[in-house]
Amino acid sequence: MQQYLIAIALIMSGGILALITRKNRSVSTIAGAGSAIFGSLIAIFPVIKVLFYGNSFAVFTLNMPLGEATIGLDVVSAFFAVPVLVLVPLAAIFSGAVSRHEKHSADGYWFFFNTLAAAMLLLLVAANAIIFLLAWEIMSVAAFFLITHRDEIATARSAGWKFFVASHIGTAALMILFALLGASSGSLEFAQFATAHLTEELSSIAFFLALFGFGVKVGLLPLHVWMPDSYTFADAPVSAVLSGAMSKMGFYGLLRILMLLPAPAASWGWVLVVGGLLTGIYAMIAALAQSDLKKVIAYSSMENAGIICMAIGCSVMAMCWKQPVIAGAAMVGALLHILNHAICKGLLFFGSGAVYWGTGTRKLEMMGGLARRMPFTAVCFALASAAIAGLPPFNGFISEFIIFVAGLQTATLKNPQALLLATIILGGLALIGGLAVATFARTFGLVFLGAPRHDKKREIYEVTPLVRVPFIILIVLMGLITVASPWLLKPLLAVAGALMTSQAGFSAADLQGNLLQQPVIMVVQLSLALLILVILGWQIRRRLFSRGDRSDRLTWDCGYAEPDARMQYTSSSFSQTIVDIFSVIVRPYRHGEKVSGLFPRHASYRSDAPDSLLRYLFLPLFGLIDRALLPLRALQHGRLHLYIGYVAITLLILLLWKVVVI
Amino acid sequence: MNTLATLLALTCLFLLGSSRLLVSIRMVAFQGFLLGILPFFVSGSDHVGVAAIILSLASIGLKGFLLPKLLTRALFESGARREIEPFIGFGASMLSGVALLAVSSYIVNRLETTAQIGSSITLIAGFFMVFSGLFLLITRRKALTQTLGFLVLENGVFATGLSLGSEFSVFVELGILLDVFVGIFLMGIMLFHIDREFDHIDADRFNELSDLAFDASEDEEVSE
Amino acid sequence: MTTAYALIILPIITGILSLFISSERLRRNLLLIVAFTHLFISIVLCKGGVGELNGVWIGLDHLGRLFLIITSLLFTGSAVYSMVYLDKHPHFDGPAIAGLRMPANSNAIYAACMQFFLAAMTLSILSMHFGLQWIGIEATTLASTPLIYYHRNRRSLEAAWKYMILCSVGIALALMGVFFLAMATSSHVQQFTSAGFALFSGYLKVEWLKVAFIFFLVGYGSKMGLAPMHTWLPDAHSEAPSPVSAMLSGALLNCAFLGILRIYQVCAAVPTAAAFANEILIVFGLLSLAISGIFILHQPDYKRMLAYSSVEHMGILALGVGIGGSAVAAALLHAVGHSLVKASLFLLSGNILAIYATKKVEDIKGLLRHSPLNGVLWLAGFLAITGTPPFTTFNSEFAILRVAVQSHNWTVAVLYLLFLLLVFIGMLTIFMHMTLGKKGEAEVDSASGESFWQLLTPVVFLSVALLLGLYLPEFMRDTINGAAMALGGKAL
Amino acid sequence: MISPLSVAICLVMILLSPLLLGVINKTKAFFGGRQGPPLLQLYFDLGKLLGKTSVYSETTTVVTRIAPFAILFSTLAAALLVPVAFRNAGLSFAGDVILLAYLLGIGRFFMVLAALDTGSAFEGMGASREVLYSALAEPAFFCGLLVLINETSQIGLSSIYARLTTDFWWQNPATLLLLSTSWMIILLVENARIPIDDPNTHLELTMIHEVMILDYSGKDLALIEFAGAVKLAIFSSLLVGLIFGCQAQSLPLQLIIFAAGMLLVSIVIGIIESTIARLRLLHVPKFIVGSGALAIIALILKLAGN
Repeated sequence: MQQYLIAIALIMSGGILALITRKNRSVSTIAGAGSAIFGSLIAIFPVIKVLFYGNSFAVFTLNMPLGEATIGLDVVSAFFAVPVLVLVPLAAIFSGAVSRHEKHSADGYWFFFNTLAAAMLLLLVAANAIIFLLAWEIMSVAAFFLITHRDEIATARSAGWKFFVASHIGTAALMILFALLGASSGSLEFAQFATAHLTEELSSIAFFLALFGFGVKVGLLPLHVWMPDSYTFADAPVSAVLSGAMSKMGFYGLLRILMLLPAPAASWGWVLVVGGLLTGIYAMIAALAQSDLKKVIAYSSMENAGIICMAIGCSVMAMCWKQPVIAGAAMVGALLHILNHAICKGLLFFGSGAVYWGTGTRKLEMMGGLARRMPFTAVCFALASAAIAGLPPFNGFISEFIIFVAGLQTATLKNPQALLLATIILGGLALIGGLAVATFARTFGLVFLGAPRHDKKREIYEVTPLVRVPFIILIVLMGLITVASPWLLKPLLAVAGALMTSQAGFSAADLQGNLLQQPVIMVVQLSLALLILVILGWQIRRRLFSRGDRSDRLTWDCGYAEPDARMQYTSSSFSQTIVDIFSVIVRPYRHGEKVSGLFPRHASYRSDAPDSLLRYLFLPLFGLIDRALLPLRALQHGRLHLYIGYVAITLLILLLWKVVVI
Repeated sequence: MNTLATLLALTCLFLLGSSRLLVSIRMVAFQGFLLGILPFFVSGSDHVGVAAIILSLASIGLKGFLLPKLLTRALFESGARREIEPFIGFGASMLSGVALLAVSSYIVNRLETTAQIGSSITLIAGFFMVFSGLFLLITRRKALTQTLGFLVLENGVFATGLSLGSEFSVFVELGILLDVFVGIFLMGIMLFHIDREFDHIDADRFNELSDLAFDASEDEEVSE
Repeated sequence: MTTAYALIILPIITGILSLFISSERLRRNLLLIVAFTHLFISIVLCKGGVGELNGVWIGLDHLGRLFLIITSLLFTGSAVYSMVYLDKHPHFDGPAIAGLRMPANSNAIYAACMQFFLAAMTLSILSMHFGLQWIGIEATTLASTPLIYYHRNRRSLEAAWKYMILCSVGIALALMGVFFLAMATSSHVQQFTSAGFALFSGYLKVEWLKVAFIFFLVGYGSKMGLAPMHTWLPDAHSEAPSPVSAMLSGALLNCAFLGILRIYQVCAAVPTAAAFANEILIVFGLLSLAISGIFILHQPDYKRMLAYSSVEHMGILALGVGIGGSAVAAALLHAVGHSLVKASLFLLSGNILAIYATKKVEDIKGLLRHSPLNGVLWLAGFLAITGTPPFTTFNSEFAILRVAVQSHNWTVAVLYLLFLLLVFIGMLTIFMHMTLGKKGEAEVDSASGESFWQLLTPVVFLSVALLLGLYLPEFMRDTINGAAMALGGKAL
Repeated sequence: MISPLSVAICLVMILLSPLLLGVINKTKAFFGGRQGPPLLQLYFDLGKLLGKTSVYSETTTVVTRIAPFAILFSTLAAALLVPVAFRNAGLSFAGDVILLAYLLGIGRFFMVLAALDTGSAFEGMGASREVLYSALAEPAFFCGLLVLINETSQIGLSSIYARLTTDFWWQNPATLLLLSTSWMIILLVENARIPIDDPNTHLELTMIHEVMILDYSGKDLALIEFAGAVKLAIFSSLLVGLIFGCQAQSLPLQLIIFAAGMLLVSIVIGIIESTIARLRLLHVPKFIVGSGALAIIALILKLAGN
């Protein structure tokens, strides 16, 4: 625990140092990145200790203005600390390495980066509402400044605006939530919350407040509108941290509150599952319609949030039905998926950063054929895509597999609701998974494969060796998680147990059903065998049976003599067929004139899909409020005697209302 | 005693009705004078002390002579027209004045049920002065008339205080008096400035400062 | 006791002196000296135990301590700021008015009135007697009007006039309140002080007390800037010199608030009256929050925006007191936080005005690039004023919310948060527009806003607000709790 | 767990899978009144292709080289998970069906990537259609599966099939009908048969599966073709296991019935292909969703049953 706090202090002080020395780029970079890396390394140890060798409730007490406040590190906190401690140092390395080649000033960048990291670490150990809110808000503020770091771009500013407003709305809900819990338990300590005897509806109110407040960070369906832009306009490493770590803090909060509330109601589970389903589908359709690389990845993190939400919901339902095994399995799936998502998102955002750095654009239409120019990035991106799309043999599949198994297990219950739940989960996951495959096949294919679309004059850079380090580390982690997943189940089950024992009164023993162990082992073995076979086959083919093969021919284009890069399928056209079907959800702007006449002069097609909910729900809503409030400004008309009139009238009304009873 | 109160009430009615600034100023001066001598008549002469005498003299001196003189000067210095331009015509003003009088007497009757009051007539007069002061402030255009209105309001408050028989020590009374005096004095000075800056003393044309002017360009932030 | 009187007399004397001092430097240093002596004396006074100083006229209870320290601190802050401020502005010769000639140039008047202002505020804080307090508060109006008219132009004149008339009317009504309060007394009450009343709360005539409270609220409320009596506030704050705006919004409003608190203290002692007062306070609090939210949205002038935010925070104070319980203590804490933050924001706005020479939000872009220090402080101030942790304002706002939820008036809690949100959105839009982004086309004079004296106060105040958010010193906690107890509230 | 015997049977099935296509073509020829290609035609084709060298487009990358192996091996692995001849699959464990689906998913992923790798407009077109249809088909498949899971309260494919007895089907034939239809449609979709796609046409614009492999030649093409045959066999055996739920204990009998079932399925496919016209691409999604609807109806029946 001390180590953990020391780490936080180190990171924070490094940030401040970086701020002081901001004039000298290299020094401030070393201060910021270095402290972030070392701090994370220090913090890893207590976290590992707690995760693998059971709870160590080292509780510290601070004297805050609103009374004593405690902080402590338990299994759940430790688990959620992992993505932070993985992504923060790697992102630090990445942006440290990249920033050396940049002209843009780094004013405050490292300060806010380290503040973000420190705030997240503090948030995780907060065992008191005030400290929690404090860390939560600091986290949001730091994120805001990181998003608007490129503030000379108007869209980046508006992205920051959206983020800050959204997160503030969420925080408002959280404040009510904690006020409610504090009121009913008479203390702001989490430990006391558990003892608060909430009535049915009060606990439901509390849960939905939590869902709303944390849903904003997580990016659940109506509350996600800030997400795409923010992740797009933040620097790539920042986006990685935001999406992989910060938005997971939302899940942390949700689970933490779930832990503290009395036994959950079925309605909660339904809301979570259905909400997750809608989020996932919406996100994937939207992602398919995007023409901006980072937007695609942003939407994909929304999709994964949906999947995780579904899993948690499934677990909640199982708790209601007293099915510890299923509940445990679903929760383990959710937790593992959180971990995997963090890693894959790290890779993908780093990859997008590398691409942006190399090509100077984020537009899918301007890319293509990059695999030849930046093979390293291509390989990393391919692996990450396969993993995030949940394809075996990668880690993403393991977690989705576990969730699926939980869903299948639910279907075996002789209970109509259970069958319905299973249908939603399996059908939903399958659909989302299928769309995810589509999305990432499209993304990878159009960015790295085919013929280059960018202008030939531009030089394309592959990333420098130092920048490769985070990629490699993440890929190693991917492999580790895949191979070690059977052994990871135990600590994960421990975390799940910690989350659920307080609830439905499950003992940790109930969760240790060997529902998962054997299948996971099988899956891992089979998929690894497959991997090896494929590589083997390919190599053999290449070494022994490739005589006479030739690769100097043009692509077959119906005998058309002069194929050209401009003839290949574009991202818009690739997704058009799919998007058209779901045009209810996404309404892309379509620009361009139709091809007409026998000898058409010029024709073009471009589609661009802004977030529908933003366009059709929030902007109109805000506009409405705006217009409603505008006329009231006439109150301040500047005429003194009427002002005096206000005073007199107020006096009169008060007298009539309160004193004179005519 | 009651005659005094009635006189006060009448002055207010007159103020509401009068169309000439100069006359109004005189009237306010007269009011101040009346107010100055009022204490001696309130509930007998049991507290005619040196202090009280000083107090009333001061109040007469200030409200009856000094302030009116100042205001008159202000009036002459500023080339402003001598008429009052009301938002509500004089006739209407007087009618509403009568209504206010009725209201105040009604209120006083209600109050008498709850507490014993020094002299109800004076209290009625006091309330009426307060109301008519507010009325003047609200319905008159010129900055000068607003000053007058404020003065009337203050007088009303005084009368009320007296008639409620709630007297503090002389120092407090003096302090209050001083405040009022300085207040009116400052207003007077500002009247000159207003005259110089705006070459009119129409308070209702003072609306440079307002939130009416506004452009919605900022909500582009949202729509981006 | 004498020290207490000295606290009031000293500024008056020095003020009169500085009217006749001709040397700018001397006058300015005198101002500074007075400020620090005043601060010193008040700290000394507050160190003394409670009850040492409770006369019929002058006294110093927990409430008094709190507000005295704030006021003195703020005065010192703006005095420090004034050092350069007066430099930057031309001195007008006192114009001849009606034969009597202004004795000195406008800077002399400025210095003098600042000190009279201080004296008046000190009086209104120290006075236990309601009448005396009334005198003090009226005096603050008189002393501050010339300060608002410092710039000697139409707009400032208009602002001053409106301020003068509106506040005088309001305060006249408050005087009515004082008289009615006298009616509420019974033969038992010896002292015309809130403590004296509270002592014999059983014998008070509740009807009269209620009437008195209404008149106090409307009267002092118009000075405190509770909607809908707040209308003078944006004009005065936007036209006055920045240090004066800081004083007005950080200290003066508190004094008016104190005026209401005194009568509330009496009401709190009488159960029925207490419920009645709470209801009214909650209504006015919410109303002020709503109004300020409406006007902060799209506010084209950043000083007006700050003024409306003051209205908002006065609303929060009223709300907190109205909700009762530990929210009262929270409200008092909030008063402290608001004074510090708002003062620094107004001073910073002065710097920005000096840099850009405009009050239009439209014309200000890229402050962070033009003047990083001011930009950072400006943003920090924004975070603080919108109640973002770790600033102290967050604690108080959350504590108020908590009590609101605890006492199950959900509507209040929800409306409270909604209006805060509205304000936040409005302010965020404005602050982002001003600080972020590329440099605008307009050529600016960054240097004129970055001198040591101009930045000292905001830096100190904001960091104090930050520290208070993380740690509340014992003596302060005691003072606040004591004051809250006196107002029938609970400890924080 | 692993059962060697089933693995052996599975291997046999894999080796024989090209026959199915032969049967289909024979049937079509029969309906067309033609003599048609020999049953073993695909074996000849594969042999010929394996002898040839490959030609790659110059835009292609290593993806194109790996894809055939990824496609083939993932399909073979999938085949291992399918219950054959009414016995446990070669490999069976709880939730193996998920792995089955996703293994096929890998194949698809690489196919699509390979298609995009060539940078050809046509192949891109095919790829986009492929991903869409499979994304729609998978949920339908799982919905059908849920009925069986809920019926047998098992989550392993083999253990589910082990409990699918004929008398169960006698009890509720409606479910059987719905499910088999639904899975038949999925089979057609996944194997790019008429009415979704026409394996014989060579008009690139209308193709899905064929167009994606336009640029493959020689050995690579052979691998992909073979993988296609195996995939067909996988789905057919799923269908057979579903319909002919028999509990004959003797291995020979099981084998015979299984073989007959497979034969029947391919004949049915042949009949469908020769009687139904190819759908317009716009209508295909409805068609697939329809199959999902059938499965859902079966589910609702099940719910009513509980």
